[in-house]
Amino acid sequence: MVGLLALMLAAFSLAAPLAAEAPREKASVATLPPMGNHSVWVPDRLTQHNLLFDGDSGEVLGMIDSPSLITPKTPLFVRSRNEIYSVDIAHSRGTRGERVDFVSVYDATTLAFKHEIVFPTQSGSSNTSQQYAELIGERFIGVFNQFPNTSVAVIDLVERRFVEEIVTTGCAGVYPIDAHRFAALCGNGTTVAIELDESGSFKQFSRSARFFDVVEDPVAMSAGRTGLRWTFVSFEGQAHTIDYSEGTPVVAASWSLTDEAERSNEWRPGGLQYVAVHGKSGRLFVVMHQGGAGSHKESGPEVWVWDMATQKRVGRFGSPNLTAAFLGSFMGVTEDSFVHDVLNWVLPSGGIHTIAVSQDESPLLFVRNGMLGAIGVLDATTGQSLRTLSEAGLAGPTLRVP
Amino acid sequence: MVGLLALMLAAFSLAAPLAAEAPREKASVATLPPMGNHSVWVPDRLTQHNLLFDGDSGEVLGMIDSPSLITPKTPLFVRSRNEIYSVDIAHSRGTRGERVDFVSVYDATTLAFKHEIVFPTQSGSSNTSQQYAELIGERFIGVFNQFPNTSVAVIDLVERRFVEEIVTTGCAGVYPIDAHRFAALCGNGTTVAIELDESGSFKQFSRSARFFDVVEDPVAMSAGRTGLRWTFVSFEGQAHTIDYSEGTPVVAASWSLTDEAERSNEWRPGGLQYVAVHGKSGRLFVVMHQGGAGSHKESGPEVWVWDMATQKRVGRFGSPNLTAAFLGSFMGVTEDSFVHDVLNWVLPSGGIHTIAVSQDESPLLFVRNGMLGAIGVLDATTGQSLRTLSEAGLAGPTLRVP
Amino acid sequence: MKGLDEWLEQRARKIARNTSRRTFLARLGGMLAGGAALPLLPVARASAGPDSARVPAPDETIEGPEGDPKSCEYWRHCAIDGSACACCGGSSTTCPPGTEISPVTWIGTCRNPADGKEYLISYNDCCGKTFCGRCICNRNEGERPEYHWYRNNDINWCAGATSQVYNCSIAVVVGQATESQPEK
Amino acid sequence: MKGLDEWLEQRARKIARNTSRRTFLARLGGMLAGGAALPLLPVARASAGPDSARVPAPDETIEGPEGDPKSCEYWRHCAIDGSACACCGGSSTTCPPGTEISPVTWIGTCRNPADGKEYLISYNDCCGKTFCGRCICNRNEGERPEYHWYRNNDINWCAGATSQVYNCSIAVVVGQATESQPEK
Repeated sequence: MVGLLALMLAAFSLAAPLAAEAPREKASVATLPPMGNHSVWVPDRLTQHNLLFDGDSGEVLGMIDSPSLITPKTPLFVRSRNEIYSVDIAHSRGTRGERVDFVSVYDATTLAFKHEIVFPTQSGSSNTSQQYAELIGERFIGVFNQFPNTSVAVIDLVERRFVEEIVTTGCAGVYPIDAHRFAALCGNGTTVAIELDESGSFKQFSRSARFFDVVEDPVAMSAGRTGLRWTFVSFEGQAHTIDYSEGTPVVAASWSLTDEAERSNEWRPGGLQYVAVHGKSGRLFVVMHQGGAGSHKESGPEVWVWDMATQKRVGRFGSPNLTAAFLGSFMGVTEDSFVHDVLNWVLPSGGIHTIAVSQDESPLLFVRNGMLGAIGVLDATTGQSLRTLSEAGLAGPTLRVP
Repeated sequence: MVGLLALMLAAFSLAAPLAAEAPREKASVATLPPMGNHSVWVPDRLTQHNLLFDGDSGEVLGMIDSPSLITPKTPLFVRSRNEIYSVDIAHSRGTRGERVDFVSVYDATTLAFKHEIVFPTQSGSSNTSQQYAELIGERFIGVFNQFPNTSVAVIDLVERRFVEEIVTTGCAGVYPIDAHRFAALCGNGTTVAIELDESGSFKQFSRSARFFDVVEDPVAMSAGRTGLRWTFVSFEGQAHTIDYSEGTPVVAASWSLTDEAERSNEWRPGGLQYVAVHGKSGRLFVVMHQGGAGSHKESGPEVWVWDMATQKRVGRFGSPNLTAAFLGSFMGVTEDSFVHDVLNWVLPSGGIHTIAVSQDESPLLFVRNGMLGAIGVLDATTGQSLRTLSEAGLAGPTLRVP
Repeated sequence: MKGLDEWLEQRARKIARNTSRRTFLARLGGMLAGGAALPLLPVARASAGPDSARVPAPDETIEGPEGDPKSCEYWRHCAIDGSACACCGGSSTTCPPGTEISPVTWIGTCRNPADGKEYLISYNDCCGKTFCGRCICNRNEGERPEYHWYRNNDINWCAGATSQVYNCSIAVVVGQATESQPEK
Repeated sequence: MKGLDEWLEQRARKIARNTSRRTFLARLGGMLAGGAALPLLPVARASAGPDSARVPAPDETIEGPEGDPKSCEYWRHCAIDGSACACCGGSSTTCPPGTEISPVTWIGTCRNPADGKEYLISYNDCCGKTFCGRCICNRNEGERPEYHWYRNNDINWCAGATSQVYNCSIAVVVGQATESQPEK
């Protein structure tokens, strides 16, 4: 430390007097209100964070950084401890150097970082990273790893430690069942339920009968849950509800989402996170489009709704024009303006890749296009478009209702 | 490592046999051709890297990661050692944890990382980070720090070490002069020339007379160089050429870029990196727009050109429509198509924030809008628009000709 | 970082109490190599009176975007560069949850359309979370290059915080100004 | 990483030489918990003949975007997801300077319009530099979810490289296929 002047505190000295003048106002840091039923996490791939929006007001409440390799994993919220967990990846030199995998723990009121839990496996990363990091009960997080094994790392949030790696060769995903069980989908057309002991270590697993064909008609990773049941949807539009309440997972129901006329018009499920379930009403939401084999990641112009009890379709929701909403917000166009109407008319709608539904009595359905930073908010009962969550980042394939 | 199966090499075993089938083709890694005169570094703020484009072919040749806090600093190239240097910042946990400042050294043919030089000061970061990290001769890099001092850290690239921090209170920037000298601009309207000894340590400095008024008409950080002279341009359009060849910097020339008529039409310089100089021809390029006080960061529809010897304007170049180029490339529209013509006509041009000129006999002028990932390539002699460098990231305020 | 923030403010108040402003500034000027003077700090000419703490708070009853802290046209935003924190979980004077207020800032002098007065605005960056990216504003009234640093909005002012990662900017009224460029 | 890459290839060749394919696959199947069989590897049915190394190289004299490695419609890109390396300083078989070829890959089966034949394509990710971001393509012919991993293009295949940072993807012909979904 030499040179023209060794004046360590120059910047302090110069800046400080300003604050001493007429401090009519005091800068402070906001806190988060209690997590509401209509909140939604919106990950952005470019800024590597998740914005927390209030679906009712359309406002941003706060954000959680989620450094990752491709898509930030959406944060996990445990109300009983009032904590938010983010499964993160960092390199010591930005994109170079030593890799570290860790769970960051945040206070859910202040959003301040509390502590981290480093773990020795390498968490998977993909375009959607769907079902890659999930809560198992309130105590554990299961993290899906892809290399060198496909496996699940169990993290104990109470003891703040990595428990162990459970190798799940040929299977993928973490589908929570109860406080000590999760499921995975396997390449031979089955699902396995994996049970942990009290401390989170592997106890046993049980495998279902084969219920889908990976080549002919595989089920998507995107799926919806009601209690101890998960409903999976296949590329060709077959729904399979698996019941995990007994030891061995069994197929509780299996039906086709499309009738013959719809199939001949090539209506089929597709998108990125294109399946959602509202637990209390037992309604299944699926993004639908018209296309052939290989179109399973295309966005859809509609969300179809089924009552899973009767297996009858009860709704067909149109998509708001998210392209117009996205570009309009950058151009400073308000939603109730004439220009907005014109944009809606002129611009082609990008369609929907991703949906998520809130789990309360008056549910909202959040819809997004993976390449547009604008989220549509629909009344999940009627399909009415309520509002847009604008400036929601630039790109991201997923959503999560906390 | 326990669980269903402890099969460490499952992924390897499954993947490898494919490569054993009919290896008609072998994947390999490309190398970079020798650095050409018409190359340009294009930083992207969101992906935190610099793309190296060939201005003649419009192709990307390679890229260098430049992790930073806001805008990636553009890489520095030393032909004699065939090395590229990037002044980087990283945190141990992505955006959290311990900060480290370092110079990453890359081979200029393979673009492979060679080694790094960690230094103890915190390099400045700003929207443009113009003149924040520059070569001093071929041996040293000067890094501008803003906190807790404004200072310059000297890095020795040959000895691969941090030399020392030179405090430069009240001054900013690193304007290289020769092998052992650099200049800075100071808040009292002067410039200082700082001399290093053989090892890179501070030796002495000399200060010019006051040549601008920071409140009435400050000069921009963006400036152009010819040999031992730097030309600075003020907000109101005054050009000041400073000669650093003698001990004390002196004003060699000072003239107004605009005449009375132009001033009454509010023509003035503005943008982000809006000054460039072609050394051999002694031509000064400045982005110009019409606006009032406080408009100095607005983009301009034109680049004006002066012969610095005669102080006469010799050119007025229009801006290509970079908005159309940017959106067109995303829509898959080719440059010679009718749709491209329509876009050019329909979309308002975003104008130019930033320019850079190549230093060869047939110079190219690169022009960019800070919010658009498309770079215009102009013939720097005639102003003719030659081509567009498309898909050049999303946002970035600077450019650098290696 | 709250500790440093408070320490800075206390330190500033102490300096302000014990030193006449002219003396303070002269001393600062003297610290510059070669004795060349720093441009005077705006506080020397900015304050409306000797006891500026009694200056009334600015009138915020303003219709339209000039009265909306989420708008780039908000009257306090005349020299902002970045995301307005009101769109990011904060407000015009509140950083979003989990961020940290930068202890050093740049300033602007903005005219309040409600009372017609000029106010000194401190643009504190909120730090420690990635770029909010909403309500991105860039206005440059009285903005100056980096060598006139406390009027420069390009600088990442999170440089003075624990984490130098920039999230968004708030606009806090710190006093009244008699002119728009009081350091003139 | 070149060492591991070569080691993998040598290892694979050795396995291929010393083990009949059926035996190899049966052994793999047996490693699965509960004895349930993995879906057969595509190599079992994909090869055009016993000595596939003699299969002629695909005809690349194709007009238009189907013959352009910078286009998403390039015939080899039928199951690509990411940036085409030909736009990033590489080519359809060359990673950009300074990146590393991922040793593990996903595969697609694409029809070459010039010779009408189906080819097995290995999509190797190029790793160790940030996302190229140019020529972003997503085509999903025969693409399958993560549990059928070697047909999945969502996965960041840089997981097997020294640096797991994804830059772009190349499309290398590794053999001929008799059907578009040979693992059927």
